[in-house]
Amino acid sequence: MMLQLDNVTKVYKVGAFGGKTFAAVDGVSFDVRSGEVVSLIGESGSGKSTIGKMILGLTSITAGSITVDGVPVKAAKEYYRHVQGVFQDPFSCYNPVFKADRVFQLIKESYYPQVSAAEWDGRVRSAIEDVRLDPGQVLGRYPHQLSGGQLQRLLIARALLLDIKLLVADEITSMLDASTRIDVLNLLAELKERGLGVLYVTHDLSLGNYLAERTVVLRNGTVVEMGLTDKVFGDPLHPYTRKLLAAVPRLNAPWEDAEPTDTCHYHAGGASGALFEADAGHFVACARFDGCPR
Amino acid sequence: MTAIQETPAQDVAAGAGVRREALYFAVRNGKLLVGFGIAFLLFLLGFAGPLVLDAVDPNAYGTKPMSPPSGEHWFGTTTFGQDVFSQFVYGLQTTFIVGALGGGIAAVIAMAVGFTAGYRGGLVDEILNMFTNIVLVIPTLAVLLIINAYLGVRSVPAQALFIGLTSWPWAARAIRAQTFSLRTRDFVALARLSGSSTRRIIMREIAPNMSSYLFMMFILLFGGSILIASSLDFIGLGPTEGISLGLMLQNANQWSAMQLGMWWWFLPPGAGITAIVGALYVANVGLDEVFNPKLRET
Amino acid sequence: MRQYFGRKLLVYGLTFFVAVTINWMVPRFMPGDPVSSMVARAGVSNPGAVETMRTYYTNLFGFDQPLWKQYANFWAALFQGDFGISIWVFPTPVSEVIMGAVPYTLGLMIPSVLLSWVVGNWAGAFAARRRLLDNTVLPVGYVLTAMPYMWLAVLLAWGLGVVAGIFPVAGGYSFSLQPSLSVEFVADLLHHWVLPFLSLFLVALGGWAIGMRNMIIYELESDYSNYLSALGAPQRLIRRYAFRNAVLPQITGLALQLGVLVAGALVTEIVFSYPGLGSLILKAIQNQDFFLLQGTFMFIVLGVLIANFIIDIVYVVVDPRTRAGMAGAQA
Amino acid sequence: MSLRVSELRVYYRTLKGDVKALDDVSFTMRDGEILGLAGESGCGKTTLGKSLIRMDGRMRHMGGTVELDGRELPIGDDRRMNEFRFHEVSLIPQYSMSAMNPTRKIGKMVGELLGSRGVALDRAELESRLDLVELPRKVLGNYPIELSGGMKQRMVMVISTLLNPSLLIADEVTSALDVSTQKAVAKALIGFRDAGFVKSMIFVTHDLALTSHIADTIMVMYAGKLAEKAPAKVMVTAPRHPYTKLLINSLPEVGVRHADKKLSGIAGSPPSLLDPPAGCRFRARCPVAGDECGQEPPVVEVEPDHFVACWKA
Amino acid sequence: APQGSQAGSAPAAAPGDGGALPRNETLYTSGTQWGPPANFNPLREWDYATGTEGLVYESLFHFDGSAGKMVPWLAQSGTWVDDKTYELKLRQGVTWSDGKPFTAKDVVFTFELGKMETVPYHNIWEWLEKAEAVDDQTVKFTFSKANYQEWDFQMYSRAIVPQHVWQGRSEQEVLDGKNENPVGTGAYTYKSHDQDRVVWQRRDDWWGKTGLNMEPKPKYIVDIVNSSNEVAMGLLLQKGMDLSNNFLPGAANLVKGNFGITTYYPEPPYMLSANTAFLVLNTTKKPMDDPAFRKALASSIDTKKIVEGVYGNLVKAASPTGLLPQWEQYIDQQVVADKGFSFDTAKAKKLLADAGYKDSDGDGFVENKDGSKIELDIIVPSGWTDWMESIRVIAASAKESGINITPDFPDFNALVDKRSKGDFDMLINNERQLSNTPWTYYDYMFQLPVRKTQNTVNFGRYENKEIWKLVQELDQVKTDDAEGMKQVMSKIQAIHLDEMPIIPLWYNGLWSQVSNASWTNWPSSVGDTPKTPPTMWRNWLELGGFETLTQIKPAS
Ligand SMILES: Nc1ncnc2c1ncn2[C@@H]1O[C@H](COP(=O)(O)OP(=O)(O)OP(=O)(O)O)[C@@H](O)[C@H]1O
Ligand SMILES: Nc1ncnc2c1ncn2[C@@H]1O[C@H](COP(=O)(O)OP(=O)(O)OP(=O)(O)O)[C@@H](O)[C@H]1O
Ligand SMILES: [Mg+2]
Ligand SMILES: [Mg+2]
Repeated sequence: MMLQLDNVTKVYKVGAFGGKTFAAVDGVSFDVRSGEVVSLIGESGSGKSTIGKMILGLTSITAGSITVDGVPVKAAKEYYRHVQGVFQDPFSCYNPVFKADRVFQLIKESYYPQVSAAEWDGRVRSAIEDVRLDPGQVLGRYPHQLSGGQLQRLLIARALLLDIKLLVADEITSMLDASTRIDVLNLLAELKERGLGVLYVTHDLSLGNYLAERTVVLRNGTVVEMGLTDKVFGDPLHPYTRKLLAAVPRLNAPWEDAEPTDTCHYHAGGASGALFEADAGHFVACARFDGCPR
Repeated sequence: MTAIQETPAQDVAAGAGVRREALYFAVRNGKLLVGFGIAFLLFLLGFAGPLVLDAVDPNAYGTKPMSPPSGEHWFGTTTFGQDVFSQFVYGLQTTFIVGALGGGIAAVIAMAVGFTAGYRGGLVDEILNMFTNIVLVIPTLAVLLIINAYLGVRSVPAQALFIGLTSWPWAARAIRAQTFSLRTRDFVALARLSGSSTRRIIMREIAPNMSSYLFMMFILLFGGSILIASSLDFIGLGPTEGISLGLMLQNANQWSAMQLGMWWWFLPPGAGITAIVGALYVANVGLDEVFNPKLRET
Repeated sequence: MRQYFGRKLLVYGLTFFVAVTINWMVPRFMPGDPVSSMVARAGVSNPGAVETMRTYYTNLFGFDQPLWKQYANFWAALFQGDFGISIWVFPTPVSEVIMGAVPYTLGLMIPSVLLSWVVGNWAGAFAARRRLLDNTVLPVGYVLTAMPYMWLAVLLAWGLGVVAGIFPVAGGYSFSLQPSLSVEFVADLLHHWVLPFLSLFLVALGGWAIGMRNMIIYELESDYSNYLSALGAPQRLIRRYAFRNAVLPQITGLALQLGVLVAGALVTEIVFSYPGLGSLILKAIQNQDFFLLQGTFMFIVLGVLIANFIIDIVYVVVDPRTRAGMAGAQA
Repeated sequence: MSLRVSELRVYYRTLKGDVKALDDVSFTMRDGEILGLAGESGCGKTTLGKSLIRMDGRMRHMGGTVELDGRELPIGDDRRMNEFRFHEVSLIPQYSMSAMNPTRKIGKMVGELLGSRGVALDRAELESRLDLVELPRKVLGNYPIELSGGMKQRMVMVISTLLNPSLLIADEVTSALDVSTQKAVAKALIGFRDAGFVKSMIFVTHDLALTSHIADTIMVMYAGKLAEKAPAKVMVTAPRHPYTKLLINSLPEVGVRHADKKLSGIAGSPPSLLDPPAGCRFRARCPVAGDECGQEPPVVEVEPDHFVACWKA
Repeated sequence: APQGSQAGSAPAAAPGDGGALPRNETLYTSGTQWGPPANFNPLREWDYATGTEGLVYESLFHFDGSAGKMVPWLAQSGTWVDDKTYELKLRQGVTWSDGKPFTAKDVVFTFELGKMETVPYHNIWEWLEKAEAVDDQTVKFTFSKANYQEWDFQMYSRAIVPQHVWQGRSEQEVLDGKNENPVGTGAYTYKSHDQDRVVWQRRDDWWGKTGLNMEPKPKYIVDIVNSSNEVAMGLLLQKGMDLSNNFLPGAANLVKGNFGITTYYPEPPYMLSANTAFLVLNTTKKPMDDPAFRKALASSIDTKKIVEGVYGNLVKAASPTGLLPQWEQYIDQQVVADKGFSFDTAKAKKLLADAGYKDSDGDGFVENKDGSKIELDIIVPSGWTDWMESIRVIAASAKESGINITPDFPDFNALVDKRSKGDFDMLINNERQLSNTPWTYYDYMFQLPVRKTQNTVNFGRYENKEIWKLVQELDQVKTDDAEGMKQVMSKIQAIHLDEMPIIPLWYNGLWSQVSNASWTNWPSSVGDTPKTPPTMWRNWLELGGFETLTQIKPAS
């Protein structure tokens, strides 16, 4: 078990002088093992990115703990040697005034200052080839001269230059065209085969389903359902999960017009409380599974 | 009075291709060329002029007081027979120095405050913001008057320092706003994931992205410093040694140039200031147009 | 809403506090001693008399008390509108001296600031995206903003006053008149007011015109303008909307510029010997009248703060975005 | 035939030359038809949408005609086009979130907008349409900022269709929304068509799956040209153009797992529109390309209502 | 309290009659008042609204500078009954502006006010024993020591205040009171004032109409507060002002340029001389403690350049004795010829060399005898432009002689502070005006003892008991004893020129530019015009300024 989230909570202060608080993530616990893709699914604002950022040390954790191989998150060089992230918008990940390969340069400056330029160049090229790009085509170019897919893959190559164990991929495909999107997804799948743990954040259920061993469904900062992907998608227990699934447009099947009728209090946010194991490896936070009188 | 009042956060991120495009528009932008052209000519006159002028001391008394412009005295002479042209040339120099120093100091403070507040956010931001607002609301000329009157430090660098210390707030606010929007860009997060320190991120990731903006800001601070300095000079809080365009105006006024019909005494210094500041402002619009496609006339 | 104003008030309160503190500190920690200069002015040489006067003035100005107490007294006096006694116009209270000057400064500032703002915005909006006008309004605007206040003032005084002789170049009203409500006096007052007003008005005008021009270009390129154009709305409507939205930042701009405008007014008053605060400040400086200088400074700070506060309120009234933002926008 | 676009060419003027964003595009639409317009980013979808209502400063109409309900649209002439806008052609822009004047109450803005087009505001009608998209009536008294993204989207939808235009262009109106909101908006669009508020609609998206639910006909573009146009059902089940095929194959469906079935994307990237290659523009990425592809493939109606621009189709 | 009904009840500006003052009856003047009229308290001699004394309050005598004699005013006559007793006969029929008669009691009351420590003439009680009213018209002063010179000065300087109004005022009120609506014996009363002006109105029941057979011509006098010289010049040129007592740079051009402006002399120096600008040396500091150095310094200064360059000939170079032209008769020309100095760089260098000041390190400047560097500052208040220019000239010309002097411009306050504490090298000062006696000058130059702070006199802290004794001796010479005065003064001049503790530079002018547009017959050196001083300056109304007002004529 390499990434472990234990009752993680993130409270943002909003309003002038932090007059009000707002819990973007509320008591979330799950884990990601080596060689596994866990997808984190939820609608906009459900707190997916916030969890990603906390894991990456880009934002503080209000309560609970996040550990990687038992080591708590720390926004320090050593931590980033093993934990890296790739973000949603490939264009905004590159400083537009510099050439795209500067992202590699930054890694070298921080982690491998002693490596010779030539050797480094070799490493970069092989990493780029690993993500199935042609180094000749992408090196020495400005970000706007490259496509989104290329940029996104360069970012993964950048992470590969380090000795990473965990990759947080936050909606890395939502800005990409369908045709390039699948290449990036396949790449993530390969990483997993190499033994990396991947946390794949998305709001596109079909993509999560395509890739992940396990799925965590998030709503208003709390986990409503989680478990093996097959089970969550095959037998969604929580009404919210069902509603989400029903809304996904499928190519060959019409929209399921039937909205879930048995709506309960799920819309009341985290009120539904604790997770119950409804099935082996399939947890749900729903009153129906808690001997609720209804 | 600036073109960069808080403009809606513009897309400051200019890519290299955009840079090339910017250059393309820069050399075709009339405002930019005329603006910088005039400013540069005056700069040359101010710094190369003294080398070719024979008058060593622009304040030296001459033999022909109060004479109108002539071949001998291009801009005429003062009540004391001082050559107005020499004074003008030396005055330009001082004016540029005040502008550069004052503008520079203000820019440095503005950047320090703006970047820190914008990048750090949170409490640091609240405090710096409060501080900025305070300095912004206090009428700085009045403070300058008070401090200057009491301290009586009357040299060009001291004057520039005062100006620099008080004229930065609007720029800090603008930088803060820009930094705020840049800070959320993913490349900043990525730089952190690459182990860069905060300072480094500000200097190497954020600042380069706003270089055009910073440059424009400096120009405005530069012009502003010149105007403030001329006001101070005029009120009699200028440097006591040497000459500046503001001092020339003050002298002309004190020695009744207007009433005595010595227009050649008070016209050039004011025109010089107007020309420098105006040229810089015009160049600034030019730059704005170059960097901001929206402003270009299509 | 309340929080917004609470925050503003905090800033203003702090500003005021800082200003008052600076103001209190400066004469006490700077070289030169008001008591000495009072005594020196009196030209008393007898050592006994010197001592008596020293003690007397030290008492009068409260310099004999411990610093913290002086500071506390300063605040206490301030709240009673007591700025001390002017040295230059001894023994007139500073507040009285200032009150004599304030109507002139306000009479100059308020019309010139408001009118230049209105006319400047109008001109800028009118010029934006109209090539021909833009090419005239813009350069004229730049020349105007780049002019040192006093120079424009001198030019006007010279051209319209000395050479053309149309307007008087100094003073608030003719020396042959005494203030009254007669038509003659009011006309004379206005006659003297024209040039200082004009120079303040013109310099500020350019800045507003340019600011507005730039703002409105942004607005005309904005999404809502595009949407309206796509729906075939006439330019009239689009411009009206753009103008309204572009004016909002200009209102904030006004707040930002107040300090500068005050400075401009001071310098202009000096050129025209207009009997307002500017001339008063100059005299206070020249005569080392600490108390008067402090008083005028206090007055200006208060004025700017109040004006800023009014602008803040106006801003909230006209921009729904701030209101919604403050209420915590519903999702 | 409500809309007939023939040989439309629209270029962007840039420093480096003309970007041929729409190069010889022809198609037709029937009354009541919803046309889904899909394709990779940059293929010219937005350009087509804009061309039909209002070109921006850099766009140039280089040729071709557009006929709506039998009248030719003067698309290159901003002034003459005005009478058609809103009344005949309307638009839900990509930027719906910021399409309303932030400082005007929505109701007031609508009134002023209609007034400026010489139409009186029919309050009852407006309110009934709000009901249709499930917006509370009080939104008219709100400022745009007080609405959520989805609400704004629907509000703009109502505004744009108030005059019952013949053609509505909806550009990426759902891309920024999450699945459930997306579904609601999409249904509302269909509802509008069904209610006759708009005769026909072009629904621009890059999400083929979504468009297949809304559209009657799907048109796929590639690099400024039409690649394939077919009834929605046909398009997803039996595409003929190799590009469309690859595109559809690259879509993971719910239930498809990497471990079970490895999907693949389309290698390479679309050509630059600055200087597009001669012949078939997909040639370089096409797995079945042959010599004949050096010639530009004509758009052929391979089946009724099924058009394909490919030699191999 | 008796004064209660009078003081403090008047509004600042009298309600205007709305209409404009008639131009042909109004005199517009400026150059006297440097701040808003602050008070009308004649005892605040340094800042009362100018005219408070002279127009409203009057003195016992006036002094006619050109004739060098006292002119009886409120007094009919004054005589020394014996060496230590002075008897004053007052005029009959003089009334205060509130209608009460003026009597000997008022005079006694005024002098006794001086017993308050803070009253400016408190000093006289060191040698005045008592003042008593013998009857309504007679006052008798008894002295412990009779300082005749100084007494005459007091006689025309003191403004007499009405006992019935002032009685009972506390020391603080006397010192600080505004004395609104002043009640005086003078020819004018207060009409109104504003920040930038005071308006005086003629009293048609003034006693002098019959008593002196004089009548000031302007019905109204508008004294315009000086905002700046250029404003004054503007007003003058636009005929909005009749008499400008400002220093107007370029005034020579105005006179020459047919602007309708005249001055006392139609040629240089254009103005009468009013006071002497001295270079005050701090004699407690090295090397200014060395007479040889001081004399060398005196020779190194190019006064001509100041007179011509800075002032454009509006001033005259001063006599080495510093005595004003009006006192020329007292200058011992022989002493001046023997010991005087003039600008002579070569001589200055020689004097330095002879005294042992050598440039040992070759920087072009001489060093102290002990080899330490000489680096001197010369200060004038910042903003006093003509003086600022002048000390630049001084520094430059001293450098020619090898004396390293740097001009510096502290603020007035700081300068006053330094001056009174003796914390300066050298400065320019001109605080003493023309008076009835050169004694006032010498008192200013040499007064002893030197105190911790020197507020008004002997800023250079020059200690010379011998010369101070001579000055006191001069004080006790009777004012009609010109020969006696000359004798003492010749000795004083000899020591002064030998020691040179304070260097006279130039005579500041009695700045006066007049326009003849509305008022004519202004005093001038030419033709059949009055020779009185054309000025409204503080303390100058008693020196003949008032008489000028009675001589001018409205231009018809
Ligand atoms: N810095 C912040 N301060 C205050 N609130 C924040 C901050 N960052 C995020 N939030 C709020 O926290 C909630 C969760 O945000 P987060 O970005 O994690 O959502 P998400 O699930 O990633 O959504 P999306 O799919 O839109 O990316 C949102 O309601 C957001 O408004
Ligand atoms: N203002 C412009 N100037 C120059 N080229 C432009 C401009 N706008 C668009 N283009 C180019 O025109 C082509 C078509 O653009 P368009 O916006 O129509 O694509 P799209 O299919 O809508 O893409 P997306 O899915 O990203 O919205 C692209 O290659 C784009 O680079
Ligand atoms: Mg997110
Ligand atoms: Mg598009």
